[in-house]
Amino acid sequence: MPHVVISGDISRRFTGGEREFDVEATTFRRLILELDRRFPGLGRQIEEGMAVAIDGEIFQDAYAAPIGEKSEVYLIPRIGGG
Amino acid sequence: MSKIHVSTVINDDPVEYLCEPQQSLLDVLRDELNLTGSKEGCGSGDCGACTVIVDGRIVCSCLMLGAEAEGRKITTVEGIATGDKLHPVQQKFLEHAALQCGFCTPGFIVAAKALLDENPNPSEEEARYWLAGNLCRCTGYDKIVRAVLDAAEVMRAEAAE
Amino acid sequence: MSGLSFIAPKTVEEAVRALAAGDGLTKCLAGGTDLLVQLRSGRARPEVIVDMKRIPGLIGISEREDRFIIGAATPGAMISECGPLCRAWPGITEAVDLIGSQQIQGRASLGGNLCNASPAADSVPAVIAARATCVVVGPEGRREVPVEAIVTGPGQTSLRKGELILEFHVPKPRPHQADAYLRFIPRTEMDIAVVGCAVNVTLGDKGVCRDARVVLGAVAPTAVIVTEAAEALVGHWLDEETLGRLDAAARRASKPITDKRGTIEYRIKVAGVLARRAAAIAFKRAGEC
Amino acid sequence: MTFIGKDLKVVGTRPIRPDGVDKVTGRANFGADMTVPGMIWGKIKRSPHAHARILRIDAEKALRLPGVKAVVTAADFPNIAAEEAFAGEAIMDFRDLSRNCMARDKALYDGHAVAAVAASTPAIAEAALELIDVEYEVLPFVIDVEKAMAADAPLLHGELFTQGIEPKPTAPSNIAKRINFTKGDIEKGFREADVVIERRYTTRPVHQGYIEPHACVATVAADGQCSIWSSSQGHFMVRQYCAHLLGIDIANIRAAAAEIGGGFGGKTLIYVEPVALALAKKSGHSVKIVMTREEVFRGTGPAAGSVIEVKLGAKKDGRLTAAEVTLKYQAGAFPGSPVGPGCMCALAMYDVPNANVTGYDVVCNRPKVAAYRAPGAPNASWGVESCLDELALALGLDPLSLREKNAAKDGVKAVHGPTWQNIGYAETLAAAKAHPHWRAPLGAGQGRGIASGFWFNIGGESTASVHVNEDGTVVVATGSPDIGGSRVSMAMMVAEVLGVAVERVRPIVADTSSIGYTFLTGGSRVTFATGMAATEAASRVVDELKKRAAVIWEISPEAVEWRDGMAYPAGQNAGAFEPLPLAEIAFRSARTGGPISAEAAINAQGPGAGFGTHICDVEVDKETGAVKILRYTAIQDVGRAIHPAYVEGQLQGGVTQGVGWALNEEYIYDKDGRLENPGFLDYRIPVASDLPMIDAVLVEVPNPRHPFGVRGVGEVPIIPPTAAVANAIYRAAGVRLRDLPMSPPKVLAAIDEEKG
Repeated sequence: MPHVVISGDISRRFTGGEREFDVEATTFRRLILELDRRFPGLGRQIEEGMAVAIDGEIFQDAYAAPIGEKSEVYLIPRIGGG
Repeated sequence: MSKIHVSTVINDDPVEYLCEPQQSLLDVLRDELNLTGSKEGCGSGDCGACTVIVDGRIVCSCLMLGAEAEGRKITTVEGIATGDKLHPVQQKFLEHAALQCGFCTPGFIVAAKALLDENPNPSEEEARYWLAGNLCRCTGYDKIVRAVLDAAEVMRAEAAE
Repeated sequence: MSGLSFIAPKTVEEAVRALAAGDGLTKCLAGGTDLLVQLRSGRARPEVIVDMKRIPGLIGISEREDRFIIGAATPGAMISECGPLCRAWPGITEAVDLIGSQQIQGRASLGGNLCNASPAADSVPAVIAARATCVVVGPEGRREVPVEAIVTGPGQTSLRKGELILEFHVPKPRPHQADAYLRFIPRTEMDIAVVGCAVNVTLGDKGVCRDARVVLGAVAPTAVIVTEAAEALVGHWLDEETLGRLDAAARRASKPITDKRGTIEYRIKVAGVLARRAAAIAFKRAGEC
Repeated sequence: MTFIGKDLKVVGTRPIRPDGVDKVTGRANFGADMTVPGMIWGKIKRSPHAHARILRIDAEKALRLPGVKAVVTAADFPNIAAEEAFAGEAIMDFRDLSRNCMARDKALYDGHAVAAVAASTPAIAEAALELIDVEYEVLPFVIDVEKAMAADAPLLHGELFTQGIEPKPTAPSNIAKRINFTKGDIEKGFREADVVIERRYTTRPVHQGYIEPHACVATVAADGQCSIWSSSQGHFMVRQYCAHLLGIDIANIRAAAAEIGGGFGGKTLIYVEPVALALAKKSGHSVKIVMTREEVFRGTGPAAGSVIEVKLGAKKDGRLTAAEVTLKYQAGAFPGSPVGPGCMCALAMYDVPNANVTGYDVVCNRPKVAAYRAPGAPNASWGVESCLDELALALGLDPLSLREKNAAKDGVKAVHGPTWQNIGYAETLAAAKAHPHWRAPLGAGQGRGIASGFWFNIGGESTASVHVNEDGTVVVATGSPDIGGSRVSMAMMVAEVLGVAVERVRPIVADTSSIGYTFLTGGSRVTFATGMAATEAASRVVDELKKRAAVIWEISPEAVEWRDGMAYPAGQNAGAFEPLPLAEIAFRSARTGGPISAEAAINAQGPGAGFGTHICDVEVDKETGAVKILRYTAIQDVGRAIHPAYVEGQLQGGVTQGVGWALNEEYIYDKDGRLENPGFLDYRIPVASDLPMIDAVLVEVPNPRHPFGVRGVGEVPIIPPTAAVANAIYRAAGVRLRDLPMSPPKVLAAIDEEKG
């Protein structure tokens, strides 16, 4: 089962401080839905404020990004740029 | 307040216009004559984007009144190329990728042309100091200086022919 | 929109009449490199702008046996191109050349630089150091005054209503007389002087200084003639001890302010440094001519 | 589809940009160059106070001035409720954006827009501004970031409670957010260290300094259809934000991209566009607004000023054991400094087993910060890269070796979590070590510094369409404003895929009604993401060309190959046909199925991290504190340079901005919180004579996500210069500068203090 870590502590208000989860998901969309089920409101926070790093590669707004059984998944603040 | 009538020569064409006393030459070029190649980056003579040649010398057109142009001979960036033949400075700016956004470019082209008219073989340092009144925020000046020095070489070769 | 009017007189008399007429603010326009900035920012709101540049003699440099005569509206680029002047007073021509960019040089003039009355004007210390005078004309006639008598404070001059500066008279150097001007700016170009220093010396036998004038800019409300600094030089070679006394005198004469361009402490230190460096150049030049 | 490792004909060459001639002859149309019939001029009135309640705005006198057509204030804009959306580098709140464009209730900084007027000439509009009477109640203000964090600081927003603190605070604060990243056991890490260095570094706000002031022309028709011409980094952004701020349907706004005279992040927001729209709606005229330079400095940008506290622990051999970083960033008048990316970039370049990074986003009475090249990263790296140099000196190690020893590599876990993949940091260090600059002799009073930088780069949404014309020439249209030559890169990638000469491909930037949504030009994304879309669209065109050839030859499309701009039968079984050039297929397109074109609309992922290492030599005048840059080498992993000259230009330009930040650029405020240097005279960006040539060294570690291996390149180069210069100054003059800018008075004071 993929291991998911919320990097940084900005989402604490949704998770009560919990930062690491095992989530049954094969896509980023499924992962968001699953986390939002556990922590209502976290889904929107992730969608609007976060990017996901799956095995070191950063995805933004990518529901279909595939997540493997042993994937390392980090939720990090979104990145923009100049 | 009535407007001032001015007769002048711009890019070899006789031009007449009416301007208000406080209007800068840059305002007149851009807003009255639709010569928008000269740019306003600062309005205070610090950026050089509005550089034009007046009676053989480069000036910031934002620091000259439109009314002062009476009887002068003015060259703007629109008058640097000859027909469809680019001036060597323009050609070298393109070849050296000496522009990114291109906003400061007209001022640099005019200033560099004036430099090479006066000094056909400038050193890098001379070129840098001559162009110090033209700000570029994109390129770091490297390719601009190279383009100007390369254009000088081309012009020297052309002159020798 | 504005109640502004613009005139470009062809004679001195016409210019004087225009400047003297009316109650509102009238402004002389030479190169315009300060005036147009002030117009645009609203800092200056004149009723009349009088363009000086079509008056005969206002632009150009002529040479008499004992002096150079520089039209008050002569652009810097023309001054830099004047070979005899550059050879005679490299400090003056270098100081003029330091005013702004090449574009500014196409317009900016000695008259404008002086009458704008900025404490940091680059050309002013150098012309004062050369003991130059200016010819002022006005409704009451013509007078010749030392350059240092014109500026009385930041933005303030001793010119009376209707007066304008016609020309600058710069005496030619005596044998072994030479000058230098240095300024400090944060960048290599385009800044206003944080400190400026002109040194003008005449050397006698074996390189001993016979006469000197040291003028600092940007360290007081007006350019300052530092008598004590000149005294530190006269009667001496330029050795370490002399340089030390010069440095100290320049520092003591500096009464700067702290502003966005420099602090009091910094300006005082740099005034001493520039005095030393400019003196070294002026002595070297004087020894060679 | 990948071209990585293939022999390429166009990519990697240096053709002349197709928009170049217009730019060297003055024909290119920038924001302020547009004129439309019946157009009038808008001007914005700005607060002279750093913090003031707006009690009353009386425009009656202004409206009576002949020629004045309309005045607008916040009352003319919908009062938007708080709503977060992603924009630029940070989460942005449309309520804040609306209030930044036009102050409502309170003016929050010197230069904050409070009203606007439109009149028949610029001079009348200017005069009318003075006739608008605004009554203020002046309030206490705070600009300094740490003073703004203090418990007794004047509050900008009564409703702002610090996020990221549990339990939720009960009192409002200027601290909008606290964020924290941890890795390992920080206390254990410092216990294991042989040497610990703890330092504090500071920066002042700096402006992006684009030479073109913001400008736009807006038109509102009687039926509500609007058009906007403006200079921005994203015309889709302009459309989206204006629609939101003014309550207009997106379909009713057509936004066109003017040529843009620089942005560097500062044009990822709107300032004048919604004001021009409101004036246009109210007056019934098209309205042009062009900012003055003073307005640009007082009312737009800048980047955050900051405090960076760094504590590093290392073993004697240089191996880092622990790092603790605290970042305090000014957000300006509304929350949203780039402290988040700052926190993630601070230690990203290093393999640190134990780390703790904390960031604070702090509001203060300055313009709301805008993105600026690698937002947040230069501040953090100024601290960390300087402190690493101090650590190297304490350990007696070469600063390059210290970096090599600790460099992040594939498989290393970053402090912010993810495990690095396909990164080229070590390659930039190796290139630095091998570069002749690193070993070149130095003279007396000279010193050499080194520093590195990291930026994420981004991907995102892009649309590109490729049309084959009847004569075989090609048009590629995208939605990305071209800020530095991206059009030529688009043409090159399309030409490469189609196998035609780049001169046969014309790239254009299409308006918002002519191409699909495209996120703004920023985050070093255009050549990566829009390039990916253009490549994809071109590939689809190739598929179509093969189909058309198959129709002509009466064979299966699978039996057609595309090479060098021509269709070939794939092997002998396909049949014996003369190759069909693109132009021939184009000429016959009507008979083979109609026009040939394809569009690709994508959300590009996997932008590829960017790393760079810079070497800088300086000479210090010990009597004046003046620092001269003698030599500069910028080395960067660029993935794959499509047009190497423009990639080099990004490096050279970034370095120069970084040098400006290092030596002279800063916002200077007076005692009343007013900006004292809103012009290029005293906001001192580098001029041509300040710099030597800048050697740009392109290291190419391909990004496997991109068909050509592209990584974003525009942002990394602004990160290393501040520390590279400081580290060089230390070696030239023996003094360590920790407060930017390292202007002559500060350098001289440090030298004199050192002398004692």
